[in-house]
Parts: sequence; C-alpha cells; structure tokens
Amino acid sequence: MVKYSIFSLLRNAVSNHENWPEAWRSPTPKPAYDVVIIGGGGHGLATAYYLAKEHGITNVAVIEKGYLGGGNTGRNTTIVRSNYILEANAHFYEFSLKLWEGLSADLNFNVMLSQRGVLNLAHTDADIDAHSRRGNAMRLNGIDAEFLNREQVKAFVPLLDCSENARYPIMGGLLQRRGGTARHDAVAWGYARAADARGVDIIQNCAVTGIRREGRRVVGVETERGFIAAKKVGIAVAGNSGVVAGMAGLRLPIETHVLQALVSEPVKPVLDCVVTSGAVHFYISQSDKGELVMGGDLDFCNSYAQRGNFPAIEHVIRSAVALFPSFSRLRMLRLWAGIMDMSMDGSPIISKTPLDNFYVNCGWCYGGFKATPGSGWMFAYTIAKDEPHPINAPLSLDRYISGRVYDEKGQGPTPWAH
Amino acid sequence: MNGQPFRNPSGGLIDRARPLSFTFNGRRHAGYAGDTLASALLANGVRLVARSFKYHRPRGIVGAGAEEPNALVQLREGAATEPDTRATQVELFDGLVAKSQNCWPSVGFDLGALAGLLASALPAGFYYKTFMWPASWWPTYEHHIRRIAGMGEAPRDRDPDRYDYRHAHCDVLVVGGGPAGLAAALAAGRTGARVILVDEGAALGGSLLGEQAVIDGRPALAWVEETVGALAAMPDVLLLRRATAFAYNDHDMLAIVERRFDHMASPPPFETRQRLWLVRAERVVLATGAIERPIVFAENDRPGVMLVSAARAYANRYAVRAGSRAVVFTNNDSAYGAALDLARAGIEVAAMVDVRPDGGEAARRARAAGIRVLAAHGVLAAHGGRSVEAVSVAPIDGTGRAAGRAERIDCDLVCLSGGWNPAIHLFSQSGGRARYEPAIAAFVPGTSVQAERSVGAARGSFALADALAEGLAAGATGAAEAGFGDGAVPPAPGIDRAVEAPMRPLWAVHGVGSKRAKRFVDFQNDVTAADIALAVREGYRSVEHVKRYTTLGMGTDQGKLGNIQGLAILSGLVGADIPAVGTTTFRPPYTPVAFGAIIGHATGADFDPVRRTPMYDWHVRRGAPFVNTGLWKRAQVFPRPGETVLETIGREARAVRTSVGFVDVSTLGKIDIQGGDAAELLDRLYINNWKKLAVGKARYGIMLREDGMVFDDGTTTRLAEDHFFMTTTTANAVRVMSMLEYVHQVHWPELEVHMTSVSEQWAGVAIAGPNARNVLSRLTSDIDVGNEALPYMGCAEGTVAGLPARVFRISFSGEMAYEVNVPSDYGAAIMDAIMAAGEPFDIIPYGTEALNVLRIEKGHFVVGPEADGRTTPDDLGLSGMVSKTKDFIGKRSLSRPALTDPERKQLVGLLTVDPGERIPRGAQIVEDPSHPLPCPMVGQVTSTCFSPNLGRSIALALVKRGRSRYGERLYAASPVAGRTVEVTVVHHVFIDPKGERLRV
Amino acid sequence: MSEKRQAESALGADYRVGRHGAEGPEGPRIVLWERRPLALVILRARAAEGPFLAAVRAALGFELPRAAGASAVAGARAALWLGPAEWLVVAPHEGQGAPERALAGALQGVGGAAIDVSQGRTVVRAQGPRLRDLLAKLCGLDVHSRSLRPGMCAQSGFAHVTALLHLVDAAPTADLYIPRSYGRFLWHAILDGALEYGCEVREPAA
Amino acid sequence: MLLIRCPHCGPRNQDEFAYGGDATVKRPADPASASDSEWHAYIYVRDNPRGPHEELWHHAAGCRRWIRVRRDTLSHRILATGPVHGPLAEEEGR
Ligand SMILES: Cc1cc2nc3c(=O)[nH]c(=O)nc-3n(C[C@H](O)[C@H](O)[C@H](O)COP(=O)(O)OP(=O)(O)OC[C@H]3O[C@@H](n4cnc5c(N)ncnc54)[C@H](O)[C@@H]3O)c2cc1C
Ligand SMILES: NC(=O)c1ccc[n+]([C@@H]2O[C@H](COP(=O)([O-])OP(=O)(O)OC[C@H]3O[C@@H](n4cnc5c(N)ncnc54)[C@H](O)[C@@H]3O)[C@@H](O)[C@H]2O)c1
Ligand SMILES: Cc1cc2nc3c(=O)[nH]c(=O)nc-3n(C[C@H](O)[C@H](O)[C@H](O)COP(=O)(O)O)c2cc1C
Ligand SMILES: [Zn+2]
Repeated sequence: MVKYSIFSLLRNAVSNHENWPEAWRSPTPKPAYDVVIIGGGGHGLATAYYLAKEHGITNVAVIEKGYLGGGNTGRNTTIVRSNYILEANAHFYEFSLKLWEGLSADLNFNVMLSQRGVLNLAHTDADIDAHSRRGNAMRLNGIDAEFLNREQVKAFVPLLDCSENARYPIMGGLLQRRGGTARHDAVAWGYARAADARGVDIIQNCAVTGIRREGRRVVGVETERGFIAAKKVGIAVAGNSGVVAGMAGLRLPIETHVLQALVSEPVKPVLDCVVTSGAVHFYISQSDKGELVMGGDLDFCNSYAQRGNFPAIEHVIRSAVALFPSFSRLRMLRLWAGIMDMSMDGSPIISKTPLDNFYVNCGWCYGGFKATPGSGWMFAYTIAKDEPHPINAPLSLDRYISGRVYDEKGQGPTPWAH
Repeated sequence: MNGQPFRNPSGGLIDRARPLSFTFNGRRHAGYAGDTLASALLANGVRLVARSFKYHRPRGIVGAGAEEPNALVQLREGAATEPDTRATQVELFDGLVAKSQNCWPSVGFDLGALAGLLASALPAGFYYKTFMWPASWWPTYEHHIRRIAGMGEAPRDRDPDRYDYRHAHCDVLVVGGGPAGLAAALAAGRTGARVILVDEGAALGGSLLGEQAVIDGRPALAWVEETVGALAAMPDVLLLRRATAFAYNDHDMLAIVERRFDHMASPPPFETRQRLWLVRAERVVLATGAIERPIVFAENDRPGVMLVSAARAYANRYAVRAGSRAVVFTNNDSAYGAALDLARAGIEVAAMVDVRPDGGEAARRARAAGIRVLAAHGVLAAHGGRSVEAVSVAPIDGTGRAAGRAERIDCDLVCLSGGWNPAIHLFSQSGGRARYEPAIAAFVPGTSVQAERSVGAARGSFALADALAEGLAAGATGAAEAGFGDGAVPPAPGIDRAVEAPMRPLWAVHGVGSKRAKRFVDFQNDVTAADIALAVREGYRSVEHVKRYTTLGMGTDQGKLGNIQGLAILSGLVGADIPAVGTTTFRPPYTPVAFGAIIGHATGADFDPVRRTPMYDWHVRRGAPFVNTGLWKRAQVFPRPGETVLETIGREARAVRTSVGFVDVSTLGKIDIQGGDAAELLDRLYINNWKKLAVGKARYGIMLREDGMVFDDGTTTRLAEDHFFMTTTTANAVRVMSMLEYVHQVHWPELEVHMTSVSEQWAGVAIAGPNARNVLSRLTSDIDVGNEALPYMGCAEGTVAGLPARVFRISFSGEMAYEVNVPSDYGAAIMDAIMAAGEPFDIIPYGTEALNVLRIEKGHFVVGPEADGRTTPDDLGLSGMVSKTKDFIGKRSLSRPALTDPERKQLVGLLTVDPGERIPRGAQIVEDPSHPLPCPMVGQVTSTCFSPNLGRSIALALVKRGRSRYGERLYAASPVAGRTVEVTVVHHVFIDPKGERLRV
Repeated sequence: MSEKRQAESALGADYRVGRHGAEGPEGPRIVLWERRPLALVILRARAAEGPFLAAVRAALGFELPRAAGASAVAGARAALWLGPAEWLVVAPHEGQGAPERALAGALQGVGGAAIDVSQGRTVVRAQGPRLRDLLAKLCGLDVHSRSLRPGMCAQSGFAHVTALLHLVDAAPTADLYIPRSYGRFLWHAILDGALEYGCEVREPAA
Repeated sequence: MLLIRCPHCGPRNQDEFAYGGDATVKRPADPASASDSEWHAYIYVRDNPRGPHEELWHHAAGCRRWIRVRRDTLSHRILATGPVHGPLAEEEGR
C-alpha cells in the first residue's frame, strides 16, 4: 500500500498523478474463504479490516452487490456522537467514537472526522430534564457532555431562533463537543483500501442470492458469480437484513424503512456544529463543501425503495426554517433516501444466531454511521471468537426473547416510531 | 439604449418600451423587460461573471436556462439575498442588484485563484490523502478549507417574504410549454379534461422562443400565441408560467414551484413570493425538452465558450450578440441553423467546425451563406484568460484525436453543440428506466413505471414536426385514459421537414499540447477529464464512485451539462459501453427550490399546529405565561407582582394543601365509550378489573403496551351500565384513542362498543384542597357534594354555576378534589364562577408547575419521566393492581425474565440529607460518587422539586432494587450541573400515604 | 346559582370582524363567519341498517345519508357522513344537549350511540368565488367543482389539522368543522390563505 | 405522496393515514399459553418482505377506520386495499 501523505501527493503531482496505484484490487472470487462478509458498506468493510488486523484472519471476502459504500454508508447525514443514555449503547458508541478519533491515522486515509460538536436542543422543561439525565449518564460513563443554557446556545449557534415566541422556544441544549461529522464515502474507501492491503478480497457488483445450509451450519453463499464456500458467514447488509437473513432461513426483529436526507446549495460557513432537536425530529450540519446537510424522521412505512415521499421532506424543511429562519431563501439542491434496518427497540444487533457459524450485524436504524468502527471491531471479535465481546454481549438477538431490550426512546416495538 | 454595446437595435422578444436599470458588482447597467440577468449582462458586454468552486477560475455564461453551471450570482441584498442564483433564469427587474460570489476581493482579481496555481497538487480526492499529519492540525486545515469552499453567502435574517402551498388535481398534467407540451395540452384540453400545463419560463413556447421556426407557413411564435390563446380560453385548463415541476413523487404526485413575483423587486402586498403546487395527476405528459451538451477540449471553460443553443437564444430572443466573432463547434446539424441565426444577428461566424466528415445538406447551406465549414475538424483548445481570444482547430480522427496541424482562429465566442440530452430528469424520478439511444448518443425514456409519457425533445424526438405530433397524440391519449374524449389525435400543423445528417458522438477532443491543460467536464465543481482518469486509475470505476470521488455532477446544476460527457469519458477509460456504465441517479429537485416555498405558510409560530384550551383567553387575561405540552399551550403559573417564579409555585402549591386552588385540566384526553361490551373492552385494555365497577363510580386504570411497559393511565367512570367516560393523559390522548380503535377494529371487532373522542367537548377544571367542597357547594344546587352522596371516586351530573356539568371526585394533587367538566364554550365562565365562589377561601388558580409539585409530593408517577416506556407496573409499585384472573394487552409480556428481574429499577422517593439543598434535575443515582469513571449508576432522578408543603427538597427516582433500599444513603450526581447531593431513599408518597385527605 | 353565563368562541380576540387583505374592485372574494351556536351530535351504529336507521329517521324526520361523503339536509338540520355507520348531526341550538337527548332516547333498545359534541367543534363558514382556491391551500382533497359537489362532505387534514368539510351549496359555500382547540390555529391559516383574494369576516351567526 | 384508497372514503393522500405495520401478525388466541419465543415472535419478529407487504393503515384524519393495504415495498405500488377483516379489492392504479 502506497502511503498517502502530502509528500506522495507532491511527488505524484510531478508525474501528473499518472502513477497512483489502485486503492484496492478487483479480485476474482476464490472458491472458498474462512470468512465471508455479505455487504460492502462501512460495517462489512470494517469487519473485514479488523478480522485481518486484530485476529489475523485474512482469508476473507467482502461481497457487495453494488458499489462499495453505496448503501447507507454513502447516503447518511454523517453525524458521529456517543450521547446515549442506556449503558449498553453508551459503552458501545463511546468505544466506537474512540476508534474514530484515531481512524484517519490507522487507515492512512483522511476520513475527515470533524469534532465540531453535536448540540441537542431542549425546548421544554421536560427536555431539560431528559437532556440533563442523559448528559449525567454520559459523564458518569466517562463520556464528555455539557449542558448549555439559552444564552450559551445562542452564542454557540448564532443563527438559531432563540426568541421566546418561537413555536418551540429553545431553552438550552446538551452539547457533546467530541461529536461531529465525518466524510461518509471516505470511511468505506479507507476501510476497503486498508482491508485490501491486508489481503481481504473485496468483490463488488456481486449480489448474494442464496445462503447454503447444512442443518444448523452455513456452508457458503450463492452469488451472481457462483457459489463461494465459507467457514463462517457474517451479514452486514443494513436495510436488506431481512432479505439476506431470510436466505438462511432466519426471521429477524427488523423492519426496513426509508429515511430521507437532503442538502442545500453550498454557501459559505454559517453553521459550525451539528444541531439536532428531538422535539421537532430534525438534525442539520454544514459540510466542508458548504451544503447544509439535513434530515428528520422516517417515512413511516416499510420500504425498500431508496426513495421517499413528500410529507417527510416537508417536515424536515419546516423544522429547518423554524429553527433557522434565515435559511428560508436557501434552496434544496438534492434529496435522496436510504433504507434503514429498524430494530424493534431502536438499538443495534451484533450477534450470533441460532445457526452455528452465521452472524448478524444489523438494527442500525438511522444511527449506524457513527457505529462503523466499533461495529466492525465487535463483529470481527464475535466472528473470530464465536462469542460476543462484553461490550456487544448485551446487543444480542436473544434480548428480544428475554425482554432485556434497549429502548432509548421508550417507544416500544413500533420501529417506524423510533 | 446606449451602454448596451452587444444589443441589436431591433428584434427579439424584449420590451424596448420598458428599459430597466440594474447593478452588477456595484456597476449600473441597463436592460429591458423580457431580459434575463444573463442576457442583460451579455448585452452590456459583461462576460466574466463568476469564479469556479475549487480553482476559482474565471467563468462566463455558458447556457441560457436551467443547465447553467457557471453564472451563479448573489442576487438581492440583506435579508432577501439569494446565493447561488443562476443568472440565466433571473428575470430582470428594475433596481435588481447582483454580484459575483466566491471571489475576493473581486471577480476580476480573485486571490482564491491561487488555488488554481496549486491545481496540480490538488487532483480529485486529494484531501483523502493528506491533512492527516499531525492529526491535531486537521481542525485548522478544515477551517481554511471551509472558508475557501462554499459559494454564495447565506442571508442572516428572517426572510421578508411570504410563501404558500396548495394542492391541485387534474386529468392531464403537462410539464413543459414548448411545442410538444403546448400540443399535448391543446389536444387534452379539447376533450374537456382538466389540464394543467406548467413551464419554468416566463413565456410559453419553449425552444421556439429562441429559434426562428416555421409552423403552417407562419412564424412558429404565431402558432404559439394562437395555441396559448386557445388554451387560456378553456375553463378547465390552467397555465402556470414561471413554474418548475421539480419532483415526480409516488403515485403521480408532482411538486411544482411557481415563482410568482421573483421578477419584481418584491411581491405586491398580500401576495406570496412563491407558491408550491402539489399536483396529483391521472396522466402526466413530460415535454421537458432537451439540453444541449458541450464538447470537452483544453481550457474549455474560458468566458465566451457557450452552448450553441444559448448563443442562438440570446440572439433571437434577446437581440443580444454573445460575442463579435464566433467559432461554432458541432457534431450535429442543429448548430447550422443556429449559426445562420447568429450571422443574421450580426455575429461574424469565423468558422463552423464540424467533427463529421460531411455535414450534408446543412453544411452545404452554410457554405452557400458564406460560412467557412471545417469538416472532420475539432477545437483542440481555447486561448485567453478572463475571456476567450482564440481557438486552436485541427483535423481530428474518429476518436477525437488531433490528426493534423492546428490552426489558430481568433474569436471571442466559441459555440458548442455536442448533441442533445433529453431532459429525462422527471421521467427518471418517476421510477422509469432510461434507455441509451445510439442514434442520438443519449439516454431517452425507456420503461415507464408511473402514468407518464414523454414527448418531443424529452423523448429524443428533436424534429419540430415530431414534437407536435407526439404532443398531440399524448394529450389525446392521456385524456382518453383519464376518461375524456375518444383518444382521436387532432391533425398536426404542417411543417417542412429538413433532411438531417446523423450526428456523430464525440465527447472530448484530445490535442497534443500540454498535459497540464485543463479539460473541464463539470464546470461548476472543476472536474476535469484527468480527474476522471485518476479516479479510474485508483479503482473508483463505478460511475457512482467517479461521481463521489471527483464530485462530478454534484454542483447546483447537478451535472445537466457534464454528466453524460463524464460517463462517456469513463466508458472509454474502463472499456465498457455507455449503457453498461449507466447514469448516476436522478434525484429531485430538477432545479434547486427555496426552502420557504416548500413549506408555505408553516413558518415561525405556525410551524406546528397549536392547541388552546377553552380557558386560554382567561389565562391570558390573568397574565399567565404558557408552556408547550405536546401541541398544547398550558398556563404555567399565575404570578403576582413582585413574585419570582419559584415563589409563585410555592404559593400556589401551598394554597391547595391549606385551602383551595383550581386548575385547567382540559387537555386531558376524554373518550366516550358506549355499548354492551364496553366493560369487556376496558377489561382487555386495563391491567385491573372493570366489570364490577358500579354506575356513578370512577376507577383509576393503567394500560400497557403489548410489550408489558406502562403506556398510559387515567380514571374511567361508569356513567351507565353500558356507558363509560375515559380520561387519558394529555400526552397520550391521541395515541390512546388510536389504540382503542386498533384493539377494537383489529383484534376484537365482535365487541359491541362505540368510542368517540370528546376531548374537545368538555372544559375541565380541578378544584382541589380542603375547601374544595365548600367552593363547589356554593356553585351547585342540584348536586349533593357531600362525602356520602359524592364520595371519593364518585361522579355526579347536574349543574354547576348554572352550567350543565359532570363532577368527578378524583384527585391528582392528593387533596380532596373535584373535577368539573362543562361544555367548552363555558371554559372561561366556569373559571370566573369558581374564582368568585372561592373568594371567601382565598382561592387561587394554579398552573402546571404547582400541579407538578403537588403530584410529586403525592408520589404520582407521570407518563414521561417515570413511565418512560421502559417501566412495568411493578417498577412503579403497582403490581397489586395487576389482575390475575383475566388477560389484557401486555400481560403475557410481564412474565418474561427481564421483566421479573429483581435488579429492576423501582420507583422510590428521595429526601436530601440537607433539607434546603436542591436535587439537580436529571441527576443519576450512584452509590459511590468518588468511584473512578465509568462510575456505576443504580438509578436516576425522574422528577424533583422543592416541596413548599414539606419545606424541603424531594424527588422521585427509579432505583435498582429501590423498594429494598428505604433508609439507604445514595448520591444524586449531576456532573453537568457540577453538583452531587446526598439523599436518603424513602417511599415515593411523601404526603398523606394513606390517602385520608382524599376521602374527607 | 343561575345567572347567565357567557359562552366564548374558540376564536376569541383573533376573530376580527371586517375587511382583511387585498382590496380589489370585485370586493372581498372570500367571506367568512363563525357559525354559532349550533347543536352537533355524533351518531354511531354497528351497521347502517334496520331499526337503527328507522329510529333515527323517526327522531330526525329525515333519512341518514348512506353513501360515503354524502349529506342529508332538511331545513335547518343536516346529517353528514363521517364514516361507515357514523354521522354528524347538525341542528339549531335549542338548549344544551337537546338533540343529543332526543337521539339517545330514540336509540334506546336499537343499539348505537349519540354523543353531544356541540362545543367540541368550531364551525367556520366560508363563501365566495375563490373558495375552492382557498380550500386547495388548506387540504389535499380534490376540491374542483367536478369532484366536490354541493352536498358532499369529507374529513381530511387542513393545514395539518383534521377537520370536516361540507360543501353547502354552489355559491360556493362551505362549512369547516374544526376541533375546537385547533380553531384559532386553523383560523389563522384560513385568513392567511384568503388575504390575496380580499376577505371579509362577518359577525358570527348560526 | 402515496394515494391510498380507503375502502370507506375513497382515494386519499397518505398524510391522512397513520401507519400500523405488518397486518399478518396475529395476536395469539391464548397469550397465557404462548411460549416466550412464540410471544416474542408476535411482538418483535417480522417477515419484512421486499415486495408485496400486507399492512395496516389508520385513516386517522378521515373515517378513523383501520384498513388493510397490500403494497409493494419496492415500488410503492398499491396492489389492493380493503377493510381490516374482509376481502381486499385489487387496485389497477398506481
Ligand atoms: C438518510 C440517512 C441518514 C443517516 N444519518 C446518520 C447519521 O447522521 N449518523 C449515523 O450514525 N448514522 C446515520 N444513518 C445510518 C447509517 O447510514 C447506517 O446505519 C450505516 O451506514 C449502516 O452501515 P452498513 O455498513 O451497515 O450498511 P450499508 O452501508 O447500507 O451497507 C450494506 C451493504 O450491503 C449490501 N447488500 C445488501 N444486500 C446484499 C446482498 N444480497 N448481497 C451483497 N451485498 C448486499 C448493500 O448493497 C450495501 O452496500 C443514516 C442513514 C440514512 C439513510
Ligand atoms: N437537434 C435538434 O435540432 C433539436 C434538439 C432539441 C430541441 N430541438 C427543438 O426543440 C423543440 C422540441 O420541443 P419540445 O416541446 O419537446 O421542447 P422545448 O425545449 O421546446 O420545451 C421544453 C420546455 O419545458 C420546460 N421545462 C423543462 N423542464 C421543466 C420542468 N421541470 N418544469 C417546468 N418546465 C420545464 C422548458 O422551460 C421548456 O420551455 C423543437 O422545436 C425542436 O426543433 C431541436
Ligand atoms: C453528507 C452528504 C453530502 C452530500 N452532498 C451532496 C452535494 O453537495 N451535491 C450533490 O449533488 N449530492 C450530495 N449528496 C447526495 C449524493 O449525491 C447522493 O444523492 C447520495 O449519496 C445518495 O445516492 P443516490 O442519490 O445515488 O441514490 C450528499 C450526500 C451526503 C450523504
Ligand atoms: Zn376512510
């Protein structure tokens, strides 16, 4: 792997950049692998990377039906944070955030982690209570959190409508300064390049069409390019979890829902952190290129369409203008959608399954981008050791049978309402 | 008018009787009504209008419409300013102010252009490879990157304009008012169908406005005028100009933005600036035309390089010469007609450079008109700095490589036509799959998914005769499918059909010269052919990877000019044909749309509906501030002059315990339940038993979700054997109603029961305190309010204050209390009456704050902090209520292992060890505050207050094994507040644990 | 105690009688007023059949409409279809709860329910040549004269508030039955939408 | 915006409806005798098909009836609608 640096960049400038090597190979699939990971999103690629790096398992294939990172990894609003209240989630996401903090160096690929702060607004007394409760849990869990009052919020985000007569006046906010955003595509590419360098085969444009089972064991996967045998199979296919697990005969506590996001035309910096509001279901940040990137609620009905409908978008924009009245004249440039693996408690699943050598990584809802490093690390561990790490042990499938669910919002099993 | 050196003295569709003045980059210029900002700038000889995104290269005007990638300006000033506005679509108005953006100090001398000098070190994706060391510097790097990026400046103040929003339904929606669209609308309109025709332009006619076509032997614009007149006369045809269909949503719902008054300095009074139309159409005709595409060559971004169709439109429609001496570079016939138009407009056509060996009839005609035609030639490079000065032209081979000596031709205008791309954006958004048509080397609509059909240039039918014929056919068929007319297609007007020579695909010309020369594919984002090659070299081969790695097509024009070139270049590099490479996904909006327009009236305080109780005005009259509870506005406190909020709360809460107070409880959900199986339904819903409840009695009930968690609580009263009146929490009123309907209609439709929300019908007031009965007895003569006749949990109907009323003896505060319900219009009246009747007892109204203090003192959990969707009845100390004899929603879940775990958190009370110390809100409970992080938490404070009645701080909390910890010392830790408070665990009912006060 | 108590409209101080918005030569193209007082009763049955219908016919003096979105009007009384076997009966206000009691009485023994919601709705009447345009700004129903004909009614979202629309006549005139607590919010949206047409708010009348 | 044909009211915009999820899960007739894993399947486990999906919608801003809709989750095309209990009527439309 050629090391990326300012020096290699300058060196290559001299040769008109005609000597850069491929970031990853495009190998022909081998007949068999020790581990096959289905899904070439951030999670699948990270899993392969950590299998190689942490466990020395390099005879690994990542099988992706489209192009790398073309799933939710390539279509999310890129918010990275670890501001969870329930312990299982807090420890997991904080573990992930710590990995983020060293990720560019680890991968030798600038994922542009931008820790510009995630501010979660409080609009009512109840919000202040809930946000304080969460902030306190974070702090006691060793995670950074601050509570800002209205004046501090105003100073931190000058364009917010902090007036008393706003429909939902802003009364304060919970700030995690270590939160922020990262460059979504770079995460997929960086992991792919680093995994490839350690010997992982990354196979694009190759959908898995079936999973071959012998009793309680999985023996390999049918793909568009033929059968590939595998000693272990892990899936990290996000919105397609139900379909792919179904190929192995499993049904999951997952529904697939569509989430939309949009960007404005680019403008000079006007928003220097991530702002989210639970009360109005909205989040926004400004990318380095200048677009305002924003999103909100799901479309509220099962969908695999990767396209959404108007009411959800209208609501996102209503929220944007309610919080930032001056954004009214900015324009929507593009809107798109991704299909979310909504779990029944809104928390993720990194788990063994009733099958001996088949593992699932799903349930990321609309929060799995920030999980990418942690998820890959834990999933690799679970596959390599055939048992979960203590951090992801609570995030197993059997929690739904025992009832030990992690319902951050307390919504109950209505995945479209998480 | 003088000062418009490039304006021809006559011709064009501008209104010379209405001269306008405008300012660009601080300089005043003149134009005419009918101009766009772009045409007016060109008329004034302004060619350098913008700087590009990454390298800050000087840029001019390339197009004449939605496809424009370069000429983005900062339009208007102050709160009304609009960044990134395409000058080609801005209608000129008097006093217009615009300036160049993304440049400093000026568009002519831009320091940002230094980036261009470093360009060789900044190829596509360079940022992924650098800025990593030292890691701690990334924020600094990023800060500077952000300042250089961006484009225009966002406004900082509230938008001065209003917007609105409306729906429409029609039989046939026609998008595009060119010949194809007009024909479609005419054919559909004649059948009597409801037709809506939208066009993004100010005038209908589409490309005819910029051409000099002939229909039925007359100028085509005469046909346009006649057709528009006919359509306008049809009562059920709606013509919307300045209206862009920007999103084709599911089930044939299109979103259209109508820019009603952007062509004026500001909208007239009471008018909205823009209007969003949501149109549901039975059938849709897409007549969106085609967008011409450029050809890539070295330094092809110099101001003065322009689409042929644009130069032609400037000449014909605006009487503006886009330059003085032009070289026209084409691979198809359409440019020849344009070249003749340019010549007619007074532009010297120095040469027609045609990549084809033989331009056929068109070339012969051009030669006959004295134009030099260079066949089998290509433009290798443009020369010049802030404006093009010359081009190098040379013979080329079939692949676009220079195959002979280059000739330099001086010119200040280079017009390009690399063929046409049908505008399939809306078609693609509808879910339709595009198909590659080699004859025109473009993607055209393929398989349809929704009820749309494309016609004319949008379908790849570029001949005017075809556009008209297809339009008429689609209009007639669409109407027939929607139930109007017989589908017969009206005869098409007569048109001379020119013999066309086939176009020859050519995407880029490869000269020999410097490798450093830039050959732009995406002008706005400065993506070059070399960037695409680099992406491919590095393994980013999928068209989607190329897009994301290079940012091709991600600008505000969404690649309307560059995308197809980009993928054609990609296809050459990866050795796959264009259809195999495929396009990126077309996503809404077609062109960017102001956020304000999408939301219409729903801004500011109208962002979300507001619910007001019947006492709202009464509270206003008393000076109460309001708080939001869901959509409701509730009175928070009733302050007296000089009081702090805390003093008010204390006074109000004390008054209730010592004498009497009253509070508006109208927000509670109220459901009327009738029918023979009403009690049965309640039994299946609530955890406790309902069948034996006596008529005239109320009972407290708890509902679970099916997963066993507490969902809602409230009292339900049996008004008659088969008639109940249920109350729900304010927060869940809507959800409980839906759930009732769900379980009845889905699970148990056999039950005979009718449920009707009557939340809105009744105003509710709770009168609470030891003197509550004394107050109420002064207000009623027909209800016996004595403890015998109306005991705790009793109910009576009669009159209160002369109003028909229901009185319930229930209590949230823990005091003797009556909830009085009267019809909503009397909300204020009953408040006045209670106030008056309570005077001898110093009665006071109280708000949500005191209400909350009272319920905390009484240890009542509420949905939200305590019942947070993760608590079971047992967690809340209510397992005694759970019926063992019947099933109910959620019961089965309660026996799952996690729900019976002895380690679960349970509701307890907390007392501070120091009575005066306040318990911080949202504190977490820890056993050892000095434990190193992470510090184990055993619970959390759910509600806390200073109890004015106990004179100390109290709190409710959920604590692991809480009920076994009474007396234990724990710590309420709030690191965010910087405080940790020592507390003692107690039972959660602080006042009157036996409930004696309720029953007196 | 039996002093006369003042009934208060949900629209309160926001109900300002007079001219609003554009002043065109045609005069106000939207006229609005609040209809009050009215008696409103929701009627429901398990099924729209047999003895129930007969009992209601006897009590009301006319037949309940059976088709979706239909209404029946007899003099000052009307019945509007709300859903399968569910109607809103509108009648003049003749003392609190009067029609409810009459209907409930009539239903004795035949099943079903009659529920008084007289004060649970703010009823806004709108009239004028731009009425359909105004409605199109508020709701997604097809309000074109071909689809929404006099006598038809429908529930839908109006500026995100659920309300019942009844097209009373071809003037056109429409009644909007708005849940009382949302009354003022929707009233604002109605006025806002009507400003461009010029609008007159009249004194309330039944 | 989807156009959903309410079997009672006729075709209406999606925003009049609230979604109610998979219509094929049935509440066990006797919850007390359901095993933990059967009960868990009822509450949590879904087929989650990519294609035709039978689901409940609540006509919340209309007749307030829960209805059953067969909708393709990939194309969003509505294949059939009907009352909760009773036959679905095929949709030829969108
Ligand atoms: C609009 C939107 C906004 C979001 N915002 C945020 C946010 O701000 N912060 C945050 O943390 N998270 C966010 N998320 C969630 C986050 O994007 C995802 O949880 C995360 O990216 C999931 O990563 P993944 O690798 O599991 O899935 P994906 O990136 O979706 O990868 C799964 C891959 O599996 C492939 N696949 C599927 N089926 C098969 C098959 N049969 N054979 C082979 N391959 C297959 C897919 O093609 C896909 O590439 C958002 C998501 C969306 C859609
Ligand atoms: N090769 C060629 O010679 C060639 C190529 C292209 C077009 N043409 C000419 O173009 C004409 C074809 O007519 P046509 O009617 O198909 O196209 P057109 O270009 O005349 O009309 C298209 C219209 O659609 C409008 N439009 C596009 N997208 C829109 C949207 N999203 N919302 C609202 N409006 C939108 C445009 O403003 C334009 O007015 C003929 O006159 C033909 O001669 C010729
Ligand atoms: C964080 C983020 C920022 C984006 N910024 C832009 C942008 O500036 N311009 C653009 O055209 N698209 C932008 N997109 C959207 C992508 O073009 C694309 O729509 C998205 O990745 C989904 O892919 P699809 O539309 O190909 O399905 C952005 C996407 C993300 C996730
Ligand atoms: Zn309905």
